[in-house]
Amino acid sequence: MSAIVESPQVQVRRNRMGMWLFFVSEAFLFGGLLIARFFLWGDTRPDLPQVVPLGITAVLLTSSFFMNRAEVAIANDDRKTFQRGLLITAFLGFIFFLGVLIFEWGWTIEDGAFVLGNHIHPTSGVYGAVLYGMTGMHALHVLSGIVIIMIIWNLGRKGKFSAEDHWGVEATAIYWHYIDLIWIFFYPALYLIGTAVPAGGH
Amino acid sequence: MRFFKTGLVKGILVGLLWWLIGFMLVEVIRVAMGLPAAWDPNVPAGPVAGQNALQWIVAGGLAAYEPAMVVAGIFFVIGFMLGVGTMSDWLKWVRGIDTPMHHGPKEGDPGWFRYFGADYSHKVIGLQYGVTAVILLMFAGTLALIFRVELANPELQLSLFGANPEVQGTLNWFNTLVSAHGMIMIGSILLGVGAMSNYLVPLMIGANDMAFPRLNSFAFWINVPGALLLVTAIFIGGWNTGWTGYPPLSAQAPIGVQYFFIGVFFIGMSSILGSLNIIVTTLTMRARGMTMFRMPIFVWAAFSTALIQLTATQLIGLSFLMVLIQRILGLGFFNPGFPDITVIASSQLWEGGGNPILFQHLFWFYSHPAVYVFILPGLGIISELLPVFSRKPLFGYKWIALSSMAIALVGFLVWAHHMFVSGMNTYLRVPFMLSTLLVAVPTGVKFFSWLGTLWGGRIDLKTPMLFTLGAISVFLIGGLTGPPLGTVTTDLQLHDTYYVVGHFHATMFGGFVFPFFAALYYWFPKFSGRQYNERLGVIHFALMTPAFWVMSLGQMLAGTRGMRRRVADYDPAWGIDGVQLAVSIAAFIIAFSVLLMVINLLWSSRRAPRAVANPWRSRGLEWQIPSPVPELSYATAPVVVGEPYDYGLPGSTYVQLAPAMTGGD
Amino acid sequence: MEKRSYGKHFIIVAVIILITAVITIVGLGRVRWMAAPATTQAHSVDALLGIELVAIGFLFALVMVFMLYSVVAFRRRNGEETDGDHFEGNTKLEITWTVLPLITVLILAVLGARGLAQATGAQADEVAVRVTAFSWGFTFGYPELGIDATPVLYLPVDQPIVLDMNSVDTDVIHDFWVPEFRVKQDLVPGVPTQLRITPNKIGSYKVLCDELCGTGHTNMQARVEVVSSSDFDAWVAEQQPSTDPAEMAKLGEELVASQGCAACHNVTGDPGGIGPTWKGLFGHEVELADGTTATADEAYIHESIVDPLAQVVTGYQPIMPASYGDVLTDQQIDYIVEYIKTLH
Amino acid sequence: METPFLVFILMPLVIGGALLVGLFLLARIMPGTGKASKADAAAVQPVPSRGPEYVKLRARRAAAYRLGLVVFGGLVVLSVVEFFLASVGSTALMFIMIVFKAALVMYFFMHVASVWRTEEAH
Repeated sequence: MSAIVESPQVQVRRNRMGMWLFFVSEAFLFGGLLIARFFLWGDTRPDLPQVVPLGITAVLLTSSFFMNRAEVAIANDDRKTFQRGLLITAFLGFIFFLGVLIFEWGWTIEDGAFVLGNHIHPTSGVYGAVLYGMTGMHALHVLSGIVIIMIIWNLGRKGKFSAEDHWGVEATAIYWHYIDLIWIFFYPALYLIGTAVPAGGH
Repeated sequence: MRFFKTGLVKGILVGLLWWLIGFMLVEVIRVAMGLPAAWDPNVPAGPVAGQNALQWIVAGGLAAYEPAMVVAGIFFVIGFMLGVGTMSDWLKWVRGIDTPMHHGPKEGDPGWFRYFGADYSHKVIGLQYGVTAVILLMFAGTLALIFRVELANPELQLSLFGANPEVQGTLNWFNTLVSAHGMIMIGSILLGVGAMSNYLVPLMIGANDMAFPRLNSFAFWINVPGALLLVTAIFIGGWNTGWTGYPPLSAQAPIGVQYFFIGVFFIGMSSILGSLNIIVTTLTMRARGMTMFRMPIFVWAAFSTALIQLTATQLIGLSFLMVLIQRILGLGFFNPGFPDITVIASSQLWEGGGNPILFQHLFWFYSHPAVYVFILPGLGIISELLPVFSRKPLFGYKWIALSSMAIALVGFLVWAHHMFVSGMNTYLRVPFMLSTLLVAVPTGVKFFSWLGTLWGGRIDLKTPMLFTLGAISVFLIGGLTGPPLGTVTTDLQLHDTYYVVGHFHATMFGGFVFPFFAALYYWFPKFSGRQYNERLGVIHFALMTPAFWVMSLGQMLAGTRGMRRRVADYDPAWGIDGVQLAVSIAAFIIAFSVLLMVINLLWSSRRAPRAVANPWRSRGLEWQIPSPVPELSYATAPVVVGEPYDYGLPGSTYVQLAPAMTGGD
Repeated sequence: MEKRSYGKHFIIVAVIILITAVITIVGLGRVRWMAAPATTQAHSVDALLGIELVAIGFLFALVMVFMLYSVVAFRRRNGEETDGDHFEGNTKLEITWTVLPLITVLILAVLGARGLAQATGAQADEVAVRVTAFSWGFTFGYPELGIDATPVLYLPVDQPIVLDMNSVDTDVIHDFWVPEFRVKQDLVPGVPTQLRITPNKIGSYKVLCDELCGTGHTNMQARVEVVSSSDFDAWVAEQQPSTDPAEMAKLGEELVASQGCAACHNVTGDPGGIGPTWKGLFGHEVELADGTTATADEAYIHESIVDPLAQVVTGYQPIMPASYGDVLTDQQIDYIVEYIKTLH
Repeated sequence: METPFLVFILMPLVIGGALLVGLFLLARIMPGTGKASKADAAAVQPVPSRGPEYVKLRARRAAAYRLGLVVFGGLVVLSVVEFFLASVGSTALMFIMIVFKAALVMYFFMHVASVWRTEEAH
């Protein structure tokens, strides 16, 4: 019936190690997707518009900056900046998410039905498969990140976390940066590396 | 009935509810989008004339429901995890409620109650893992017995589940049984590995629990819906792809393959989370004075295993996920010709180009190291038990410890030896042959060190020791039959034959099953407080070991003569009828002996005499505390002052259980 | 505790190991492991396996004898409570049994690489044969001889052959293995593969599919006939398109047997099959799943083979593989139609 | 238009939205958790709002925010350079850029060094 009490520092150290081991594990998941990209595309890539991906990349990078700002704020007892930073991060993350779904994947509404724009389709051979597979897997992580940030925001609103005790914030922050890190690898692999292959007949 | 209030039952009920929600969600969205729902009369959803429901399912009738079935399967797992209660602390934390760590059964619940629900004690979780592993082992073994009956004679005999033996239905069932036997056995082995790691590692390093007890509970319970989905897959059409699930075959297989994918995905998730826990525990929670090279050798094995599981497992999840979404969304990762499963028929952009060989690379990048996940803990058990029963130090402790790490690392570089004839780039064959053969070097170090440990000891042939020696002999067969498969030249003949089956079963029995049974007998007094029946244990060994030799060698002989893997029939002209019959009989003997063990342990846990605290006179940390282990394993922090295996050195001690020490870490 | 001397034990163990190793190696050598080889490539496979069996026999004897001897000689006597001798290891020994296996392994790798080169290397004056696999059977083509697709693989003896292999694009992975030929290779959709053989023994063999390919995997095989070169030339001459209806029907019947049509379509008129019966099919009206009817003439049967899902007969599942159009030539489909015509 | 749309758009939106709504509802409905309780508020350490302590705190905050801004600026510059370097067509060059950016994020944003630091230093 007795509880095992560890000092919070010890537990945070273990948590941090566990979190990073989780990142190492996830790296193999995303690494596998990158391998699939280079296996199937080689040194080519589909010829896609460049502006939208650059824009959403900028959004994600900015969100990462605000996440960092929020974490620094709570570590320095600045609750207002902390709460505001989390909200901005979640908002920018959501913009990124929608950007991938709507602009990048090219869904539009025409005559009351959802159709793909004049754009690459999920079923467009390996180009569609890898593009939608990689962005989709990343978007799934973004979505989970947004949910976690909102949870942390809600807890912060209730007065949780302080400069001494904010492991939850730190974990959320490094998870969000990790999502950014994945995109740092995915974005060039999908849009910059390789020779652009123009679309076939449509 | 209190049983119906357990987490397990609640999990299944809530899981089924969520299954229904997931199914309806997809159908409602389909209807809202103006698409025909699954029950629409225009969708060919029901059995046609002359078919019963099972025949309809076997013929792929459920395919119309596929997206709904997939989403429902995933929802089932989520619902199960919510219902079983293992996430309740996290959900409370999300709502801002403090959740102090609580150990021990809830007030007013009987002692057995906690074993059927979420409990955070690693000792409970270890036993949960172990019991689930044995149940799955017996289930998958039964499947093997069914198809061994078919294989005992040439020609097709069995008429399974109403399928007409005249037509292809029987063959589909046969393939499903073979696939299910393979994958459920693998799940069982993973759970068995989890049982040993979870129960033993904290005890052996002098910690009171794992680093993340809640995560530990989560990692166990997610296996249960995973295993349930795997079993369900057999009955919703099955899957005729083998446990490897190679596309394009798995992209065209019956719908059971989807539940197979989902089940494996979640069992893999359990591997990842569990191994993460083991690594952090091993690195940060050792008792004072226990340096890395003073850890019990099993902890080294569990640690190397966890490193493989943590990283490689993602790849099998990914590869199965890719086939899963290829099936329901038409993402053509593995389809070169792009058959007509596309949802958007008008798409003519960038057609085709998929490559089935990519799947094999991703798949084997996990599934080869997975073999070391299965055997390394077993080899650790062998190294752990030999000194105790020989009354001698472990010969070459550091070499054995580092050879585990070496096997783990080299294991990452050998995956393509499963693909020598797969059509991958031919120049890759030679480097992968070399790296494959290199695995023999650290494995050999282990063998010779075991012999050195035995030499000049006082060998006590108790049941655990018998199984340890049996494990060495069986693993020797498995190891020695490896090089003919590792060298490409001979692999051209032996690849995908029954020779591979024989080799694989020898490594699995020698590397996992025998050591696992040894561990069950050895630590039985520790977790039950009672002594098993020695005579039944010896009979179990005497039946199982010769039967296994016959089975494994018979399989190899059949394979070299021309018997292929995963076939229901063979050519009588090869002269392997007698061999096949012998293999089938041996399989039944093995099954009977395992049943004997289960009966022995079940009976002994209730009726057998109480065991003394340290019946094996072991120096291990876990034997210095009472049996069964109290709720708080180490009320006083143990201090390690010596080497773990100094048997025969007068006056040496391994560990001091100091009176009332404070601190830790 | 006094240190014991192990000299006597070591000598006894060494002698037993030698005896056991000889017995094991001789025993393993006497087992008839594989069917008699029938290609020149088989030689390198068999030779390497022979070497490996010797190594296996020796190592098996070494470890087993050492272990069993220890168990017998160093067993705990009744009532004995003492511990064994205290020695923790021996670095020189450990290094020895690390380095020796390493050298063995390197030698094995070199032998393996050489054997691989012999078993798969290109040969002079090769004849190309095209192998196409589908669910669930093989067809073989001889592009240099103008033979399109035949269900039986005829090979002239002592002639180097290169097999250009492929699985139908929309199909699954198959494998080409003749146990007597000793070499195998997967046939992958979209990824062409090659295999080289030089058959050197006249006889009849079987190609087996050795990669799980679904329901029909067990029965997926084809006949291989290795014949003398004069017999081969005679066979080639036979393979000219036939126009006599009786002969066409006979060829059609052979095709039906080799392509596994009979698994779903019976010719007895029994209504319980997976697909419609063929007895009395030709010339009659059939009721289709969409409610219309069609007359089973030549064009209808041709379409039903090439594109089976276009006109499904009511009461049957649309499960016939669509790959027959790729596997069968038009000529061969005509043979089958001619055969169905004879089934009144 | 059916299944991809379903899984790629509607499913994430529906599940994510349901999760968010559910969490907010839970936060509102659950007893004792709707607002910060007095006990919670009392437990929070008082933060200095004036005096020399406050000046020090302000200085520390400002330095930390500035570091974040500088790293962000570096990442922006690297991203722009990367975008334009793509036209060179060298995969190796792109990988160098990726590694630089990843190193910046991991070191400054994710504090990778703190994994092997044994003592907490705030």
